[in-house]
Order: sequence, then C-alpha cells, then structure tokens
Amino acid sequence: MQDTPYRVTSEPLDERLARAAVAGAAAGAVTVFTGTVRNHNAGHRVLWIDYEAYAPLAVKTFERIGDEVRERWPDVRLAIHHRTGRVEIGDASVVIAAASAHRADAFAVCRYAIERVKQIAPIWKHEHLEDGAVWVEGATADPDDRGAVDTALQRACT
Amino acid sequence: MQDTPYRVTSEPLDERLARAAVAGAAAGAVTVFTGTVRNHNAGHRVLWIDYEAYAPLAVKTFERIGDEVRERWPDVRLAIHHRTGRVEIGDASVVIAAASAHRADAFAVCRYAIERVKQIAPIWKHEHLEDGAVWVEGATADPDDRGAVDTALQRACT
Amino acid sequence: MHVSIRLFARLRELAGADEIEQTLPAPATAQDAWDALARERPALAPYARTISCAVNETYARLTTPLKDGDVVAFLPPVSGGCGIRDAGCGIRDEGSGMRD
Amino acid sequence: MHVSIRLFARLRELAGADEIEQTLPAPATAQDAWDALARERPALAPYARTISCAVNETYARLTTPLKDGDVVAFLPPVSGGCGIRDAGCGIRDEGSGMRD
Repeated sequence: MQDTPYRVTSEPLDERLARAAVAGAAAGAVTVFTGTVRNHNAGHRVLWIDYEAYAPLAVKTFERIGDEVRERWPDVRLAIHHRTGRVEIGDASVVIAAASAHRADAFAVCRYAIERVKQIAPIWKHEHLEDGAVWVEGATADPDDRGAVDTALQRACT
Repeated sequence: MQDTPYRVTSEPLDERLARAAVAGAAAGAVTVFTGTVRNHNAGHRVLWIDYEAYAPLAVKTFERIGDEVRERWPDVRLAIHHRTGRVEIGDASVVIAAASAHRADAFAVCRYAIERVKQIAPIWKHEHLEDGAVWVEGATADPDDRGAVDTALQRACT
Repeated sequence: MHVSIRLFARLRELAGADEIEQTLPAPATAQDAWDALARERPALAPYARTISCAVNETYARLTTPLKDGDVVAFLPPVSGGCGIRDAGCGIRDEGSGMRD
Repeated sequence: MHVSIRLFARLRELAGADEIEQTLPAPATAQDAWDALARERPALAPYARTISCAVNETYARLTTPLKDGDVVAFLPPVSGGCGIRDAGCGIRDEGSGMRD
C-alpha cells in the first residue's frame, strides 16, 4: 500500500502515503493538495459527507489522469488518493501529490489533477445536513471533452 | 512549537507541523509545498547542502510575507518553515503550507510564498560537491521591490 | 442479449437498486440499455441528457455497441474531489444539490 | 559612533568574521559603514552593488542613518528556499555559484 499512486479507499487518508508514492532523489519539489470536508455549505450546517465511488472505474480514471500528466509533464510523478464512505468534518476526502525537479511543474500538475478529478472521477458527494441529505451533482463526466482539459490546464496556469 | 507558522530551525522539517499551523474547520483546501535537496546540480554531484540564515531577520521576513498574503488573500492561512545547517540529499529545506476555503487561493498563496522566500529571505545555500563547496547567490534581497512582488504574483497565477 | 446495469448515487436511489439485469433485443447500444431502463423506471428519465456511461469498467459513448454479458454503468454528474459544492475548495461551478 | 556589523555566507568567509565592531564618524549611514568595512577588507568590495542591508534585524536602505550601538547586517544575494540553483525547484533564474 505504501507506494500505490492511485487509490480509492474507505480508510482515513494519510498525506504521507501520497507523498511516499511520488518521492525520489530526483524530485526537488513536492506539492501536496488536501481537500477536506467543511462544516458549512451555503448557510447549511454540514454534519458529514458520504462519498460514493465506482471504485474500479475511479482508479482507472486516476490512471488516465496520470497518463495525461505524463504526456505533458514527462518528469513529474503523481499520486491521487480518494476516500469513500462517511467522511467527518475536517477529514480529508482527497489527497493529491506531485513531485518534480521543478516547482512550477509540481504546482501545475497538482492543480491540474484536482481539476480533472472533479471533472471526470466517478465519485459522488452525499451531504448530510441537519434537515436531510443532498446529492451533489456537478459535471457530466466526459474524459474526452477537450474543453474540460483546457479548463483544467488554464486553472493549472499552463 | 506545534502551531508556529514561521520557523527557522536546524531540526529536520515535518510537513505535519506546517499543516497543523494552518489547519482549521473553515479550510476546505490545504496545499503544502516541500523543497528538498537534490543529488546533482548542473552535472556536479551534490553531497549535501548547508543552509545559513540570519535567523531573526528570516522569521521577520516570513512574517512580512504573511502580511503581504493577508492583504491580498485575507482568508488564507500560511506557514513557512525553513531549515538551517547541514541538509542531506532528499531531506526538506523548506516547507510551506497554505489553507483556504478555496483551492485556487491555497495554490496561489503557497506558490507566492515560495517565490517570495527565494527572493527576500536572508538565507544562503552552501553546496558541498565532490571537489569543494560553492556558495549559491541568487537575488539581491529587496522586500520593497514591486517588480519582484509582481513576478511572484505572476508565478502564482494571479 | 442480457446485460448487467450498474447505477450510482442518486440514480441508484431513484431506481431502488444498484444492479439491474436487463434483456435487450440485439443489436443494442448503451443508449438502448438506458432507454429500456428509463422506460421501466420513469423517475430516471430526467437524467437522459446528463448521464455518463461506462462499459465493462471503462468510460464509453452511449453509441457503444453492447455484447451479451456486458456490464453497463450509468453515472449521474460527478462531484468527487474536495469539500463542498459551492465553497469548499472553491467549487463554484458545480450544479445545485439534489434533495433525496 | 560605534556600530556592530554582522556578515553572512560568502561575505562572512571573505571577511573572516561574522561580527565586526566598527567605529564611524557621526553622522553615518549604512552605506558609510559598508564603505569603511570594504576599505579595510578589499575582498568585500565586489559586493558593493549586490548587498542588501538590515539595521537592528530589520531590512533597511543603505541610506538609513545609523545610531550609536546599531547592529548593521550586510547580506550577499540570497538563495534560500528549495533544492539546487539551476534545477531543484526550478531555480533557473539564480546567479552562478561562488567558489570558496
């Protein structure tokens, strides 16, 4: 498990595992992004979030994002770990690590990857509020949509 | 020590301390940047790097960078931890953590801060190579140089 | 032909099942499988224009021809990643929540 | 007046001291302190145009007037942060190394 770059797990996430999956002597720069569950949303108090995933497709989707990254940034190493099930306030739902010889690339890949995860990973948030639960529905996942890739690249500042 | 946002220390850096210094229930996004010592440089094998700092001014400079960040991104929390003394290959020389409700800001602040550290922190690298040691000299530190601030903002993609 | 349909999140709740065996006249595409599904379960119909589709655990177009025994997944718009839809991680561009 | 001068990194090595007590005719600026220092230690002179200066642990202009007892630090170009000058962390814009 220590060095698995792409994971979907119901266990609590540990940034050190994502970092270990990308670390190496050639990497002068490592960027780790952690997304955590917040305690409020548009004025509603959030109690917790359940994340549902189509796990085998999600892992394949992370691998695909890895392929996209390798094509554009061949020397950057990437890890994406996403949690499923009940995630409490303050706990991490996603951890992304990128390692590179160059800090610009480590930042760009980390940002690109979180944008792509949000666009195309088959994962769904079920927010539990005080007065019930809400399914959050964002983007229709289409891995081949060039417009979405361009949006992710733009947000990655490349 | 646990929650010190700005530190200059001869102890090994631990990303968890920088993360702990910025974490909070309002933060949905945390970005941590780690700079590590690489084993080669322009064809020369690097054995280790000694970092020398003017420690009290370095801490004040980190606080100043924090002030710059607060002015532009009032809701982002920042930590900067820099190591001094002998740092071995693969070990971290600097860790920067930024936490925000918004991932764009967490990325921007983390990147802005590392650029500013490199521009104005009174810290010097002494590279130890197989055939001797080299002082690395980069930028003349000038915290009031607007051009340097603009460069950092541009690299932070803002 | 027989295919196995997988449903997730709100689609799963609306259908009341996460796995449905569906018989289709051959030849059939993923779109045909959806149409048959939504005919039998009209509550799913509003998702016709926003679903994604995977065949045998790989993203696929709705025009993909199916084979007997294929596993076809229909996915509502996704919302993985971090935090909360309109604030956490700056998710400002996501759609609104769907009440159960 | 008497001021205490602090030197770092290669300036420290070239001067052979990290702390030097300097007597200056009043009034004096940080620039005057540097000029006196570099007169006595010509090896430092090439840094005249690239040093930064701090007075009492705060960055200051070379035009800053000094008071008796001030601590004046002269700083060669800095290179903190990460990795290695032309590769680690993408430090492409740094100057070349200075052999001891």
